[in-house]
Amino acid sequence: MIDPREIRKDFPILEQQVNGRPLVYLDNAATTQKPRQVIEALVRYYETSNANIHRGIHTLAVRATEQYEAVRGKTAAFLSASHPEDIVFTRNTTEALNLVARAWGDANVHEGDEIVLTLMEHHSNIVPWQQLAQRTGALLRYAGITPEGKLDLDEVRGLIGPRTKVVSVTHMSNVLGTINAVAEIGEMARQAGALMVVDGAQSAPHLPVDVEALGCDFFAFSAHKMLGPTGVGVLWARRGLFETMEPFLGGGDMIALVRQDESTWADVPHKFEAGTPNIADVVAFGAALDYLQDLGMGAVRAHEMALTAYAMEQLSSIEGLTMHGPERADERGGVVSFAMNPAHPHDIATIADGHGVAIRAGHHCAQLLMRHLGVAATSRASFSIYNDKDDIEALAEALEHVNRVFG
Amino acid sequence: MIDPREIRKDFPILEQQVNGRPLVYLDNAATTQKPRQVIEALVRYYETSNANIHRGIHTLAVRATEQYEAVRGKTAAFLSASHPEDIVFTRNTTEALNLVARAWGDANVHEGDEIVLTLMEHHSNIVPWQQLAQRTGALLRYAGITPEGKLDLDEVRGLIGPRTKVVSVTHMSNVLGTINAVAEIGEMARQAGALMVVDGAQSAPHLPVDVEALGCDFFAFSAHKMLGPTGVGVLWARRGLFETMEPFLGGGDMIALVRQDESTWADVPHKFEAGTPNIADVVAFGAALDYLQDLGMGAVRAHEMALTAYAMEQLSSIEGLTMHGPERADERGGVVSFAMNPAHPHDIATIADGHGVAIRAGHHCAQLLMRHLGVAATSRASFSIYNDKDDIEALAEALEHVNRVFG
Amino acid sequence: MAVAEPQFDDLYREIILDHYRRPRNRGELATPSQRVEGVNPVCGDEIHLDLEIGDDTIRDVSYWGHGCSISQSSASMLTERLKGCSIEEAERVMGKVRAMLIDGAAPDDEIGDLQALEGVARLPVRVKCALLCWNVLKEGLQQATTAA
Amino acid sequence: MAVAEPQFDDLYREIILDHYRRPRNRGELATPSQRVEGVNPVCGDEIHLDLEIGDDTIRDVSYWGHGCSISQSSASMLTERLKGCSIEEAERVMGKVRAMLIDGAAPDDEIGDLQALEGVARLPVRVKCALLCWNVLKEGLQQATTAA
Ligand SMILES: Cc1ncc(COP(=O)(O)O)c(C=O)c1O
Ligand SMILES: Cc1ncc(COP(=O)(O)O)c(C=O)c1O
Repeated sequence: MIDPREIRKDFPILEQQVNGRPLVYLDNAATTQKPRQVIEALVRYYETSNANIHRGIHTLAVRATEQYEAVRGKTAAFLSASHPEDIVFTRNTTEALNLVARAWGDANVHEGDEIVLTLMEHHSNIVPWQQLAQRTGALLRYAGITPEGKLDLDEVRGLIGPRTKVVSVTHMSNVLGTINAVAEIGEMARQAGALMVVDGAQSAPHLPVDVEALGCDFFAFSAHKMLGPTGVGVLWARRGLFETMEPFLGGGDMIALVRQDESTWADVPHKFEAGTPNIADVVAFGAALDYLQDLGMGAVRAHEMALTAYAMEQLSSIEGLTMHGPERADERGGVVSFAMNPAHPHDIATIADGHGVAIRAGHHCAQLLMRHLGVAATSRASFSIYNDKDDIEALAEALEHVNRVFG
Repeated sequence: MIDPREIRKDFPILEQQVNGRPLVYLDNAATTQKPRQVIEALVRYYETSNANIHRGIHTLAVRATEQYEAVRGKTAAFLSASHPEDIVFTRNTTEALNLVARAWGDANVHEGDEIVLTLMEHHSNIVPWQQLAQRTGALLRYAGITPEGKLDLDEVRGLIGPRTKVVSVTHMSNVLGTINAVAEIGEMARQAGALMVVDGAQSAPHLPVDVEALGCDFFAFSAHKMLGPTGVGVLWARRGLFETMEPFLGGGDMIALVRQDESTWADVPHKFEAGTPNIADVVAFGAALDYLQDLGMGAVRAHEMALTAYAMEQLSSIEGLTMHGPERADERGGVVSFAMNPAHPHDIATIADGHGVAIRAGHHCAQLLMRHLGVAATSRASFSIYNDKDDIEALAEALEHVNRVFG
Repeated sequence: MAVAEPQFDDLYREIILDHYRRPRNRGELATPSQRVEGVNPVCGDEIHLDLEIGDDTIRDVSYWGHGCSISQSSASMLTERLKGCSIEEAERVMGKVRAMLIDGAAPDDEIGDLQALEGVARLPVRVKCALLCWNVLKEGLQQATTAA
Repeated sequence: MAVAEPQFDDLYREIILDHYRRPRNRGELATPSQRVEGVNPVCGDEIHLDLEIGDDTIRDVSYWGHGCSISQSSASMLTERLKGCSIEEAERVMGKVRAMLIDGAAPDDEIGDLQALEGVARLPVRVKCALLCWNVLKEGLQQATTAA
């Protein structure tokens, strides 16, 4: 059982006041806060071990390399993946998805091929595919959403066919909270001979994830959304897949032999990590993974699901408030998007901020979904392990205030 | 005047012992150590300001955005560049050069066009151009090096012609220390109608740089080589150039409007910063820039040049040691590569490490240069502001030990 | 709750909410001399202005668009204040509103209801909302003067 | 200097340096049954082994390549120790050397001069150097047994 009161002691940033009220941070889907264990890991790295990795013989270089590579192993373990070499570190989910679209896509997707996405994708899982389509002449097909905010699986099934080369779907919507049946969709993709890419930016931080059980081909996520530092993303690929791919970025550390006209590549995963990596932050990400593993992702999920249920209950009693997304908390992650007409989401966020409550307002990098919902923007509260019922009540109180202003 | 003894107090990592001796860190061309001001900036960011940027209304999001964008301004000022919007943050120099080769190169370089490089380039300034050449059918031309280890400017002039589309040259060699006449080469490029790209990974940390005076089109460097954190690179482009380019990575934050089949882009520089940036490290990089600016890059250069002269003097008295690169310390940066046959560079580095002296041995990501020099690897000592004569003497003592072992 | 209502109440003054709820001069003009628009890409707010300018005077002005209460009320107040004004006066008002929003300058009576936006200056992230229609107006006035 | 010579002197034992300076069995064989090679991509060290294997015996073995004293002396000692050995013995020696280098197992007399490499085990970053020729040998022996 997670005790947010205990956990909060590890998060120095939460001790502050905002606009004269204790900070209530409910913008976790954008980025989470970092426990002191992660901050200390950064400090420790820079104060004891910092050096460039992989090519050094001196003590610091060896130490830094070991620490960096150890996190590859931890990341694999976190995903229940068997091979650390199948983990490539990127800057963020966005870069991971671009890597797939370029390094796998450019070689495997051709004119007339189809790429299946959904209307609830984050721009980071749309634009790289649009760019690929533009480069290759492939076509994008979008699966729609049911009135309850779930992915329309029948439509997905209908869209996947012999011309489908890749299906790329978010594991959990960053707006609706919807958890998608990616294993099932992956099975459809496999039967059509297509690859399955899972955008795990919102799932890895909040659900137990077993990439091998999911049966996907690529899985991408960001450290900064799961207690880790900014600047680290992860791309996992199914065993053997990275080996078949040409590199993406070229430069130091990803080569075996460089000649004037051509080069040969280092082994996977180094082939995909050109230049000096974000060493310190990868090392500190290890501390974030430890923190989550110590809590247990099952416990994290249980805590956030309970909080989501409580939030939905509290918010449903606020006059004029309508929520987007699935009705049952067990079918969604800890994200609640809502509208309170005539108050505009930006006004709601500003008033909430006046209460010290940090929520997000806008299109959440999901303009296709906004258009589908028929809104320009939504307000969104999203939860993490340090949030508790008091936070939800502070939000509800702020929203009552919105009603007093706009009512 | 720089007083390394004072400066060292700011670098906690240097207080340690390695193999029973005080650490002497002479691997600064690979990455520098970080002053506590930078480490504290990281801690402060995570303990007071952390949030996702650009899209948030709440107090932390505004604070984080302001801090991040302020560093864009500082970076422009550091380069004597007039427009902060001409600064794009990447992961490292490598990614910055790949961005140029993809986003500018793919649109502007065609079959039969020529790309002029030099034999002293780092792999990060070779492989992206090889990949571009492979995609487009362009040709690579390499300028050679004089016996003294300088760039052969006549050869450069001879190579640049009407078919040249881009000239990409390192400002300072990471192996020879050679400082190249990039302004002069840029002028040759301009007259041929070609673009001039400067790999500033080794110059920005060690010399005063004025990109407008250099007259180049792109300038790339890495924060981690100049007291900043890992995970931050910089690409500066001449006014107006970024605007003409299609984006590289696609995703959140770099769009204006996303529709199903195509999207429009955010303004420069955001168009080139897809996804959540490495916010914390960019903020902390600001502290590194402040640190260097407070010392003054002229003073940094003077200190390192004096140290290089001293190192060259000390090393020249070691039996059997030969140095690569220009003879005069004012024609080179603080990098000294050398050989001590029959001791192999890896043996030298291991023995030096036994003395607590961290130097690098290997091809330094410059295999073309190694082949030109006729060696498989070199040993390299490289300096920063916290190094002093004692460090050089510790190195010399370690090298005497190498001679006792291998002599 | 014993704690006072948070400080942002001076942001959402009644007059702003009134213009938001009951927009003035909303819609298109039949024969605009200038039709200009602006979008805030970060938040998606949109403002369109129709201007009918002649004899150095804004004979008529209307707006439409969507967005938050600040961006929409600012536009509504703009139209109300500037309808019938000389271009010279419009530019003076625009200067004063911008100075209030950007530099935090104290507003004066010449800008009328727009003084209600004073509280926005304290919130950098919302200043853009209030400014949006004024940037659009600026473009419209420029078009009008170069066309003349 | 009052301080003792650093600890790495036990790494660079005289016997290693001797093999490095005066390599044994360096060069190509006239009629190798197996020719195998290995490169350490990180440091560029290169080892080629020529093996003449017959009747389950390494009748002859030579090496060439370039790299650091550890990688080259390891190869030189390998050839000296294994020339004329049965494959069974070679595999036993290989197992003991690998155990010493990888797991830090205590070496025994059966591996001969190769015991001098014991100090390398303490330096993970140099273990690969010492192992390089043994990885190459492993491949050569595998080829020989599958060919047979
Ligand atoms: C001259 C030069 N160019 C490029 C690089 C690549 O820098 P990074 O690894 O930070 O991308 C380096 C550093 O290794 C360098 O010395
Ligand atoms: C579902 C989803 N995909 C992708 C992303 C992009 O993540 P990042 O900005 O870390 O690249 C996000 C987060 O913004 C997200 O919620």
